[in-house]
Amino acid sequence: MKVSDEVAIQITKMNKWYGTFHVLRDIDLTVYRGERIVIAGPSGSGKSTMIRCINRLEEHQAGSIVVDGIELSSDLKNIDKIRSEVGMCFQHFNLFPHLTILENCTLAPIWVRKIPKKQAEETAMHFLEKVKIPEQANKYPGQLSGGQQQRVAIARSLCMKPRIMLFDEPTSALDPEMIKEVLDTMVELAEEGMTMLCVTHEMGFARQVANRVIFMDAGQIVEQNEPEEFFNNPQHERTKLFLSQILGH
Amino acid sequence: MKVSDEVAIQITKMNKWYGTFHVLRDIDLTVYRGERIVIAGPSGSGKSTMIRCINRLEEHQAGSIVVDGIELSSDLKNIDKIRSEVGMCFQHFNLFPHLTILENCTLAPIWVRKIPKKQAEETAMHFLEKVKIPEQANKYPGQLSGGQQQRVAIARSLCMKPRIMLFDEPTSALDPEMIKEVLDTMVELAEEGMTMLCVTHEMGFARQVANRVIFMDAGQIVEQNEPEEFFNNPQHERTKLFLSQILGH
Amino acid sequence: ATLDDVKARGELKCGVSTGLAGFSAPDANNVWQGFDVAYCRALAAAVLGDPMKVAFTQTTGQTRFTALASGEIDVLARNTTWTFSRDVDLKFEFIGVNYYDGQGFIAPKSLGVASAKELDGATVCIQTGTTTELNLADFFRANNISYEPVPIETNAEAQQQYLAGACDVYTTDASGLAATRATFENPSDHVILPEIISKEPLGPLVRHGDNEWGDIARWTLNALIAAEEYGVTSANIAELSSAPTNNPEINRLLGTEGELGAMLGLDAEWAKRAIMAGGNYGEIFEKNIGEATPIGLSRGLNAQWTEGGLLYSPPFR
Amino acid sequence: MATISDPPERGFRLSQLIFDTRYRSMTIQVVAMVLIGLLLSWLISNTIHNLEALGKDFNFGFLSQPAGYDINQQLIDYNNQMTHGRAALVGILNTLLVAVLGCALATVLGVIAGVLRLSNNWVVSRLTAVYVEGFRNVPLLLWIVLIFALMTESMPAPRDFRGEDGSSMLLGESVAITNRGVYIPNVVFSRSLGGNDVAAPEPEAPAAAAATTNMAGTYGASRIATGGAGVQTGQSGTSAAAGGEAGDGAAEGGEVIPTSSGWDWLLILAVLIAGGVGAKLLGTRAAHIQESTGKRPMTLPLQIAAVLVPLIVVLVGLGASLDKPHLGGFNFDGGVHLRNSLIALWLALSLYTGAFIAEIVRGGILAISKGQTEAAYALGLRPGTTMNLVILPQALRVIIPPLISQFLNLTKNSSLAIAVGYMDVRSTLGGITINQTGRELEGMLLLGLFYLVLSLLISGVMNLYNSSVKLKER
Amino acid sequence: MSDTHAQTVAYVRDTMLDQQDPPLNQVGAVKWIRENLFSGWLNILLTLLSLWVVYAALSHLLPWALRGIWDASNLSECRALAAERYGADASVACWAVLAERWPQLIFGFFPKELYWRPILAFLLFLAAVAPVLFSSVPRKMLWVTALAPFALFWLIWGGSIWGPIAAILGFVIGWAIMTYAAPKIGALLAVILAIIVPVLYWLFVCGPLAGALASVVPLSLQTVATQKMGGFLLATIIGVSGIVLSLPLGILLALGRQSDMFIINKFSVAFIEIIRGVPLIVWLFTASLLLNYFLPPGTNFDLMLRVIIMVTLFSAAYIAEVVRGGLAALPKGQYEAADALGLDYWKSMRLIILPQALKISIPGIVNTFIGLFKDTTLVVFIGLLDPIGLSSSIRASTDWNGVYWELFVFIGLCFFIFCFSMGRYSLFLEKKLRREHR
Ligand SMILES: Nc1ncnc2c1ncn2[C@@H]1O[C@H](COP(=O)(O)OP(=O)(O)OP(=O)(O)O)[C@@H](O)[C@H]1O
Ligand SMILES: Nc1ncnc2c1ncn2[C@@H]1O[C@H](COP(=O)(O)OP(=O)(O)OP(=O)(O)O)[C@@H](O)[C@H]1O
Ligand SMILES: [Mg+2]
Ligand SMILES: [Mg+2]
Repeated sequence: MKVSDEVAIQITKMNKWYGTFHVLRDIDLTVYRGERIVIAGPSGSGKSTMIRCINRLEEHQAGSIVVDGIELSSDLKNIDKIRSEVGMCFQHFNLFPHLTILENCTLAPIWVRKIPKKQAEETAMHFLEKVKIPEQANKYPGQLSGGQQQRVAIARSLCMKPRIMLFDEPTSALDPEMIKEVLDTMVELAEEGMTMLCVTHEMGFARQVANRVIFMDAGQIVEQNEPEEFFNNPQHERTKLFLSQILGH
Repeated sequence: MKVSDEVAIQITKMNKWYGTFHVLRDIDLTVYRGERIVIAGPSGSGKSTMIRCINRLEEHQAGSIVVDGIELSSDLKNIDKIRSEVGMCFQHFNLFPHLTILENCTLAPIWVRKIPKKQAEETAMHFLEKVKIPEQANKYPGQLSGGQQQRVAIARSLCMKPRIMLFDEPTSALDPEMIKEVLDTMVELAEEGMTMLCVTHEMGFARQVANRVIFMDAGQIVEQNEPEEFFNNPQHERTKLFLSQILGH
Repeated sequence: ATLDDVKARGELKCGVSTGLAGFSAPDANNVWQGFDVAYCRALAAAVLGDPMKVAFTQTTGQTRFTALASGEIDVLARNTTWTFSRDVDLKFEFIGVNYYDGQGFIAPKSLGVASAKELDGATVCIQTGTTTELNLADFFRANNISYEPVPIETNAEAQQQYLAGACDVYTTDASGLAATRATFENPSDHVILPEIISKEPLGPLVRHGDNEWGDIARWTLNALIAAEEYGVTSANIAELSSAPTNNPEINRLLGTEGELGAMLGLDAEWAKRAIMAGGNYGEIFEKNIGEATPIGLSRGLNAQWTEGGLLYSPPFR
Repeated sequence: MATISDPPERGFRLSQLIFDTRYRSMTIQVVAMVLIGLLLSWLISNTIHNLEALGKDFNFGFLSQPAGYDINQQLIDYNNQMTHGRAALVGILNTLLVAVLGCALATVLGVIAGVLRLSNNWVVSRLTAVYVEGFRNVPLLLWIVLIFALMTESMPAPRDFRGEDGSSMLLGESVAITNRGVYIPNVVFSRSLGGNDVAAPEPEAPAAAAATTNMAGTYGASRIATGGAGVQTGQSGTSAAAGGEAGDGAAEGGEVIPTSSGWDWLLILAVLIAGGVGAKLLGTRAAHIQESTGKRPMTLPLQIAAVLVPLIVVLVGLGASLDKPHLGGFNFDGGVHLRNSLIALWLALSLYTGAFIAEIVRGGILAISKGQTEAAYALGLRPGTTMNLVILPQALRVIIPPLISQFLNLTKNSSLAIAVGYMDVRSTLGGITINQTGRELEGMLLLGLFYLVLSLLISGVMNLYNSSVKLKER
Repeated sequence: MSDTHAQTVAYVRDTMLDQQDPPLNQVGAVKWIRENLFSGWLNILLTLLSLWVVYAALSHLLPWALRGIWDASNLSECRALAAERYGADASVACWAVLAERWPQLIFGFFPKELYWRPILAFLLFLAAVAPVLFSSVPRKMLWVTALAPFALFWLIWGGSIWGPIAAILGFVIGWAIMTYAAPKIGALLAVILAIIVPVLYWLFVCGPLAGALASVVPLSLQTVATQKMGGFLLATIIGVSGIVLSLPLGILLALGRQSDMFIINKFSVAFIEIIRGVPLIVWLFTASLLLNYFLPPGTNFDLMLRVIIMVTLFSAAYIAEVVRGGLAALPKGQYEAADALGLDYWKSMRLIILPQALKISIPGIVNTFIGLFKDTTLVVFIGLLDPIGLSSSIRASTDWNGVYWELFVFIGLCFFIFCFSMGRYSLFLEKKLRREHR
């Protein structure tokens, strides 16, 4: 696993408010291509908001976000470009229930990338095999288990061949026995060198694959470090408190 | 723990179909008074169906079931008699959400056994103490945790003073930390000599209290034995496979 | 029998229309007023001795006959045209005519029509559920001219349509036209065309089969008419009935001579009470729809036969 | 299952009827059956007795007797010499007409209002809320009456169009909005397929014209009723004036008068359908191209052309021209007359039902979780594409079943036509006919059957739809 | 384990940042207006259009309504006053008609000196529905609810108090049979008896008993005939009795529709579909024109009662569908648990299933009631004087002939206030249920 010098995401002094509530405060973050970053922090600390800003599901009000050299502004073209470079997986999968698994995976390639259907389907089958559910291709999301659905969601993002993947608590809506199958998929992805930002509470996963763990609290990045250091030797008071809680149970 | 010679349940050549699907095939089973039987088997093997036949939540189509000397036929009076002899606990507790815990427990004694309300409440409190939640008597089911709810469900069955208790996966809808409290209640019950049939995957429980473990597959009783023997020395191929899966994880 | 029912109930059930100016409408004190209402009150006075003992049931053009046939009402006094089929086929008994009417047209003066025959292509508002629409169809067919019917459920609605100019002419019974015109802001801007295209004898009716009740209803109406003919009014009736007069007809009518009341199954003073309830026919007419009222109808056909009209009560004998 | 081990035959005991589950439900059903039967026969025997007492019988002969009354709006030929049955049919068609028009407009209004109510424009969403709540919470009858009154009070009468300073017609003197309704131009053809023989004043002509009109429902639609001569009262010749003015024109001489007949409209309909199919084919072709190359060719202009070009060709071929309404004796003549009663009923039904539909649409869109939009955006889909491919297909499943039951309500509510004198089936069959013939029982029975069949048909369609779009679940 | 790059800077924040105010364009009225009214061309257009619509409507309505005349005794006087005050062709409302006739619009022809009775009845009605609608009201109030129908009947129609009391006795008999006889003769027989005996009692014993009691202790209110009811009183009576009476029937139909007994199921389905498939107005005409055909010769009860019967049947079909939804929403486990405890069908329905299903159904029932209440206006077509019918009667009097909008505005407003608040209530309830179900 190697990390290049190339910058994938550059966030500078980014601030965001919901109404008068200051959710993100002076976020500075540089992500290098190939890096795998795990973001942790107590509930409400702004983790989701931060990664949702990266593909403009939320608008930031101050500072800048540059993804792959493209600055995120209200320019629609830039937004489109960035969104097709950045894949995202949600806590609740958000598969389209009226489309089959295969159609879920080919929808965006066909309509956004304008890829012929046949070719899109081949790509889709390739990624479905990768997440180990090619045989479900013609079923509907409602017919799959939660773990399978989340793997489809990952495959769906991958079909757009994104250079960066964002994960927002991909395993927290799953039953324990399903968590593993999703994490396995993600580990595999990490091993292939995909740039990943992942909000998660799975500390085992963090130890195993992350280059860097970022700890957020109250809308700020409080501490970041390599996983080993981070877990064994947290610096900040809040990090210590958080780790004691999360590892305790 | 002693098992008498008296027969509590006698099932002979019982068969059941759902439409054209043959769910239970030639079930033969004799349960003695005081016996504690654990039923295991893969999903869909007909475990639930079998014990639901015993108190006629499902109708069997061939063979006979005799409970406490009363033959289960389509005669309503017999059905009523058997149901008030046989208590049942479900996977999803099925407490009545519009009644308090105490009302849940006194409902059947008052309306079926025609016991004066006062007396029914005393009995109910007695059993609620037994399952260690007397202080919740005036709450509603929605205000309790899953484990507490399942214990109430057990107490509710006990209030009818049944001679036989059926459990259908009583712990499988519970969070891990709550499983124990329910199992403890059941162990206690077993120690008092209640005749129990329990569908469960908790093999620890089986080892601890069962007189006999029954393994079902594809609607048939494939193997039955004492727990020690069953776990250490399974005879049948399917049993071995099943045990390897269930103990493996 | 109906008479016994009414007596036992202590109340007469009378069907009237849901509201037609001058004929039946409730006032602000919940008391029904009008020409048809007055007949019901007279009947109640004759039978029960109290003109206020009437329960009025409102009926529409569609529900009135069922209400009567089912016994929901004892008598229907709702400007209903006496026709063959209603009398024979629908099995009712018309007990007389309390208003001789005919269907006419009203049109704005500005339209410049002088006769209904000039109405080729005109839009005509009609009230549905009456004989009106059949008469209208017959009239235009007979004259071989075309028209556009606009059916309207109630008189009030029709009036509003007509005034707004949504139809060129409005047709209904002439009495209704007059009544309607009376309430316009400028009545003189509208003319009632000379053609009366149908005969509309309006009268109260009862069910077939109870002739005693029919007799009471019929002779109560006749008593009101006869009273006017003989000059018996609510002003002089007390005096006339205190002692036999030298007009035997009046004596028989007012019960000071003969047994007419007993023959009807009532007491001797039945007619006296009926007349006292609202006056004789002429008084009722003047009070409710006469020229002094906003309705402003002249007697016309409804004058006594002695004055060139059609009102003619059979003798009380 | 040969070895059914029933309890050894103890013989049948009476108590089994109540206590044995096998017989118990049978017993209950038999008892219920008997009770229902008793009730029904009681009702029927009462009816027979009552009919006897009234000296009435039960037969439908009245349907073939002459009706004697006129109906202002007819989609098929009718005059007062025709039968009650025919009058009922005219009423049925009128009911269907206002129902179809109402459903269409209500859907449009409802969808617009539903979407606007979700708008983040505060004024707009408040205003639609006022519309929705206002119409939902006031009885429909009141709205019908109010709208009817509003139209008669606020629009000019035809006579106001006379003179210099009078009201003027819209759209190049072709549309007149009056308090008797709206007059719009009618399309007539100088080379009509079936109409020319109408000009011949032979006695057979009316029959031929009537035959053509009966065969073509489309023709009727163009004739919501022709202006001026709404009701032809002549017994013979005048009813031949199928095209409104044609009868008068025929008197003027032998030249060919522009007119329209059912065949013309059938042809136009056929061309329209063909055009629609063509457009659809173009769409499919585009989809194929997209599948193989990934690029979707522009098809909209082509599709529009596919519909329009043949239509124009046919119209020119038939020699189409507009028959504009113009002031006649008392009214406007010519053109198509949309009567106030129809418009008021139509508007009121649509506005009222539209308010309910707006709520359904809003609910349907809200039911699709925000996550779906976000997921689509995150995949790079544009808002428009997201709407078409992700939100709408899902929202429609939620929307359509209640939508159809609103259509059903609208159809049933159209019976309130009575309030504005619109001659629907309730006013003809269930109103004047019953009133003239005294056949309440038969008339109401037929009326009820008509509505029942209609609503069963509609709900049948709904069930089909429901089962076809049901989401697959585990 | 990972060959971490040197660029990965370890970082620890030393000072925590404080909450800051957002940039100016993110808050306040400016932002609100920009986002809500003028974000984009389409929005600007829509805003202007809406404002114009509002202006156009109000500029016509407000002067008309606000300058209305309140003091006149008939229409011509009203017009004269308007001309005098605001000039010859001022168009203003003539509210005087309401000032004179509003009691009639609300109470119909109910005797003026007895207005306290419908008012008291209405208050009693509110007290009776409170425990059903609001779960915070003490359960004891349910007794008021159970007794209210009889008291309401007595208050509105008057007559001897013994009639309603004798009628209540019928229910008591039924209840007694259910509780005391059921153990001895079995549930099914008890149910049958508990229906038949009270019915026989009502048919044959109730009347004479009430008569006898009345002659011993004459306690009665002045009777008011149904013809005297009108206006909103009539609408409310029909609406409320329709819903209340249809509830038991609707529940039975819903149970019938859920039943797997073929005949009962099909009968319920047929009944529901037939009733719902035909417009209410047709049923009302049936009530007024045909119902007499179906009853034994000579029976004849007044139109309002017939309308109430029809409306009851009609709303029963709708309630059945609402209740069916409630039944279907209950998990199967509830039925099974009741069975497993040995409760029989009727007991499990009464104690377990219906209490829960009905609670879920209340919003639907309220909505049905709103619909029904609005539909009561249709009785005008069969000659009952509901508010709309009364408005035509009022216009038929010579004083007010020609008055139009004022009456309709008043009636519409009354309906709106009533239905709107009911609608809000049912929304509130739905939200609450949704919260509780999670
Ligand atoms: N649309 C919104 N409007 C207003 N406040 C919001 C909105 N979305 C989130 N917030 C608030 O912003 C803060 C940060 O939310 P965010 O979802 O980013 O937290 P998180 O760290 O992801 O927490 P969790 O672990 O619970 O997902 C929270 O206090 C939340 O209440
Ligand atoms: N009501 C039903 N109708 C038709 N088939 C049914 C029904 N209930 C259960 N089955 C089928 O009967 C078989 C046995 O079901 P059962 O619930 O008894 O299995 P089980 O051993 O309890 O499984 P699990 O461990 O998943 O609860 C399954 O294949 C199931 O699909
Ligand atoms: Mg989050
Ligand atoms: Mg099971």
